[in-house]
Amino acid sequence: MSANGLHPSLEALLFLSSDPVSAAQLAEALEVEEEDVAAALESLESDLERGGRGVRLRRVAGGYTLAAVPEAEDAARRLLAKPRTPPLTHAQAEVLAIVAYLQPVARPEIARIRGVSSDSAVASLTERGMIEERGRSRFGAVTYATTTLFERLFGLSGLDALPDPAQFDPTPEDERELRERLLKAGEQRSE
Amino acid sequence: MSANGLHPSLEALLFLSSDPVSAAQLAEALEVEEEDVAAALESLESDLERGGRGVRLRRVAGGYTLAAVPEAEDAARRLLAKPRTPPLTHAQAEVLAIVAYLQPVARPEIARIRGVSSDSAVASLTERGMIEERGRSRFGAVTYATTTLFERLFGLSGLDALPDPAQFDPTPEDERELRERLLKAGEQRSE
Amino acid sequence: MTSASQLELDLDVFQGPFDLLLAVLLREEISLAEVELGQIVLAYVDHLDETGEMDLEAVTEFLVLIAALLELKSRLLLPGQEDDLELGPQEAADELLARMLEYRRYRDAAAVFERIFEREAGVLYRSAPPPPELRRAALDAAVQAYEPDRLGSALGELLAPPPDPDTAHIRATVSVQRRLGVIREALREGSGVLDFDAAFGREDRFTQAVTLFALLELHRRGEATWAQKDTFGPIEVRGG
Repeated sequence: MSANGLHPSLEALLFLSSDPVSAAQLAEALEVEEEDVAAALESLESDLERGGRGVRLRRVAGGYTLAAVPEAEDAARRLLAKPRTPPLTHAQAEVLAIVAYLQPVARPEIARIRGVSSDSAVASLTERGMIEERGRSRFGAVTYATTTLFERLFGLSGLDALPDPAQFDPTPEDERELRERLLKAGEQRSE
Repeated sequence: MSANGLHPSLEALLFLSSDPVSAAQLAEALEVEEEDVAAALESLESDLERGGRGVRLRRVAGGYTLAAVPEAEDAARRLLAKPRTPPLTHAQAEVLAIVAYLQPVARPEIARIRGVSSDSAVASLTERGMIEERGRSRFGAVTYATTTLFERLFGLSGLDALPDPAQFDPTPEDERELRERLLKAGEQRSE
Repeated sequence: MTSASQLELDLDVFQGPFDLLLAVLLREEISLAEVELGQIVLAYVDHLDETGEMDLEAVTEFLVLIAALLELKSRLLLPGQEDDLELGPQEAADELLARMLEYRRYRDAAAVFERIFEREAGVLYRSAPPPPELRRAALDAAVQAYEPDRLGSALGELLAPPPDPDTAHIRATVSVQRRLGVIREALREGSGVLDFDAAFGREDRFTQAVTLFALLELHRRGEATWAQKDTFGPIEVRGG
C-alpha cells in the first residue's frame, strides 16, 4: 500500500488513541510492515504541516500523537473552559532539571546541588505527575525519575530528546568569569 | 473571514472536544458570527468527505463532532483492544485502593483520605477504564466504583477477592470502620 | 537588595563585604577553619530583615554558597573520617567554585525547562475515551497486569498514622529573634539551665539550624554559657 493509502487509517487510529502510540503498535493494528507505517507517518506529517489543517503530528513520550494547532489555543480554552496549567516555579524547574538529567536521583542529592532542602518542590512535582518515586538508592533514600506525562508536557519524543546537557556545561570562560567575580572585590580593596 | 480561513481552528476545536458542540458554542469560542461557523462547517464537512481523510464530521444531538472513518474500525479494535497497562504511579495506586475498598466513593472523600487533591489520578484511572462514575453521594458529588476491566487487570474473580486489608494493617476492620480510620488518618495528614 | 555581595560582615578574622571574604578565601589569605559561618548567616538574616526585600535568586545563591562553605568547613574540621577526602585550602576553594558551577548548570537548564514548558502549554491534545463499541473489546482482551497486593499495601500505607507534619511551607517564618525568645523562655522554665539537645526539640532541620545560631548568639552576647563535663557527654546551657 502506498504511503498515502495508509493516511486515512493512520489518522483515524491517532484520532482515537488518547495516548501516544508507537510505529510498531500502529503497524500491528493495521497489519502492515512497520517501515510502511514509518513512511506513511512521515508523509502524513508533511501533509499536516502544509497548512489549512487544525492538527499536527507530534512525536512524544515514545510514540506518535495528534495535537491541535497552537493558533487554536485561545478559542479552545474558551470552549473547554480549561485554564492553562500554572507555570513552573524556579524551584520546581531546578528540581525537574536535576531529576531529568540525573535520574534516578535521591532527594539528598537534589538538596546538595541546590544547597537547600527541596522537599516542597519535589512534592508539588510529584503531585503534578511530572516526577515519581522510582526505587531506592544504595543508602536507602527514595529516588526520583521523570514520568511519561513529563515527556508529554515537554513535547519530548523521549528522554534522549532532552536539551543537550553539554550546552549547560560551564565553559572555561564561565569558570574564569566566576572566579574573577569572586576575586574582584579583593582586587578593588587591595588597589 | 472566509469559510476556508476558519477550517484550521474549527477542526482543532472539534478535534479537542470529546462531546458534541453546537455552532453557537463554536462561534462564541472563535469570536465570529454563527452563520460564518455554519458555512465553515459545511465546507469542512465536504472537505472531509472528499476522501483521503481519517475522520468525518457528524451531526448528532447537541451539535457537531468528529468520528473516525468506519474503514478503520478493525484496526482500531486491534489497537485499542489491548488495554495499555503502564505501571501505576504511587498516587494512582492509592486512589485505586481507596475506590476498590470503599466503593462507591466520592472524589472529595478520596482527597480527604489522601490529604491532597487527586483529580489527575482519578482522571487517568477513568481514562484507562479502571474506575468509572457510579451515581452520586447524598451530597450530590459524583461517586466512583471499579470496573470489570479493573478486576480483569488485577486477576480478581470479584471484589470479594481483594486482599484482606487486615493483612497490611494489624487490626481487622469492617468496611465502615475502615472508612472512618482512613478519613481520620487523612485528616491528620492534611493538618 | 538582598544580594549576598552587598552583605557587610564584621567577624573576628575578617571585616568587609561577603564578596571580598570569598575572594580572600579563594586566595587562601585566611583559612575557612577560622571563619564563623554562623555569624555570616546571622548577618545575612538581619540584612534580609532590614531590607525587607526577598530576591529569590540572590537568596538561593547565598544558600548554595553557605551550604558549600559549611560542608567544606566541616570536612576541614573533621579530617580522618574519609582520609582521601581531606581538603587543603586550595582544594576547598576549588570545590567551592565547582559547587557553584554545578548549581549554575542546573539553574541554566531550569531556565530552558521553564521556556519549553511555557511553549508546550499551548499545545493541546485530545483526551476522549474511545467510542463505546471499541471499549467493549478491551475487556475481552484484558489479561492480568497488576498484583492485587499493590492495592492492599497502598491501603495499609493510607491507614498508617501520618509522619510528622511537613513544615516546609512555614520555614520562612522561623527567625533567630523568635528562636532566641523560645530559648530564653526555656531557660526561665528550667531555672536558668537547659539541656543543649532539648533546645532543638523535634523541629525540622531548618529550625534546628536557626536554633543553633540563636544559641551561638546567646553565647556571644554573654547571656548564656555552655558546659560539657565529658567528651561527647551532654551539653548544658546555663543562663548568665
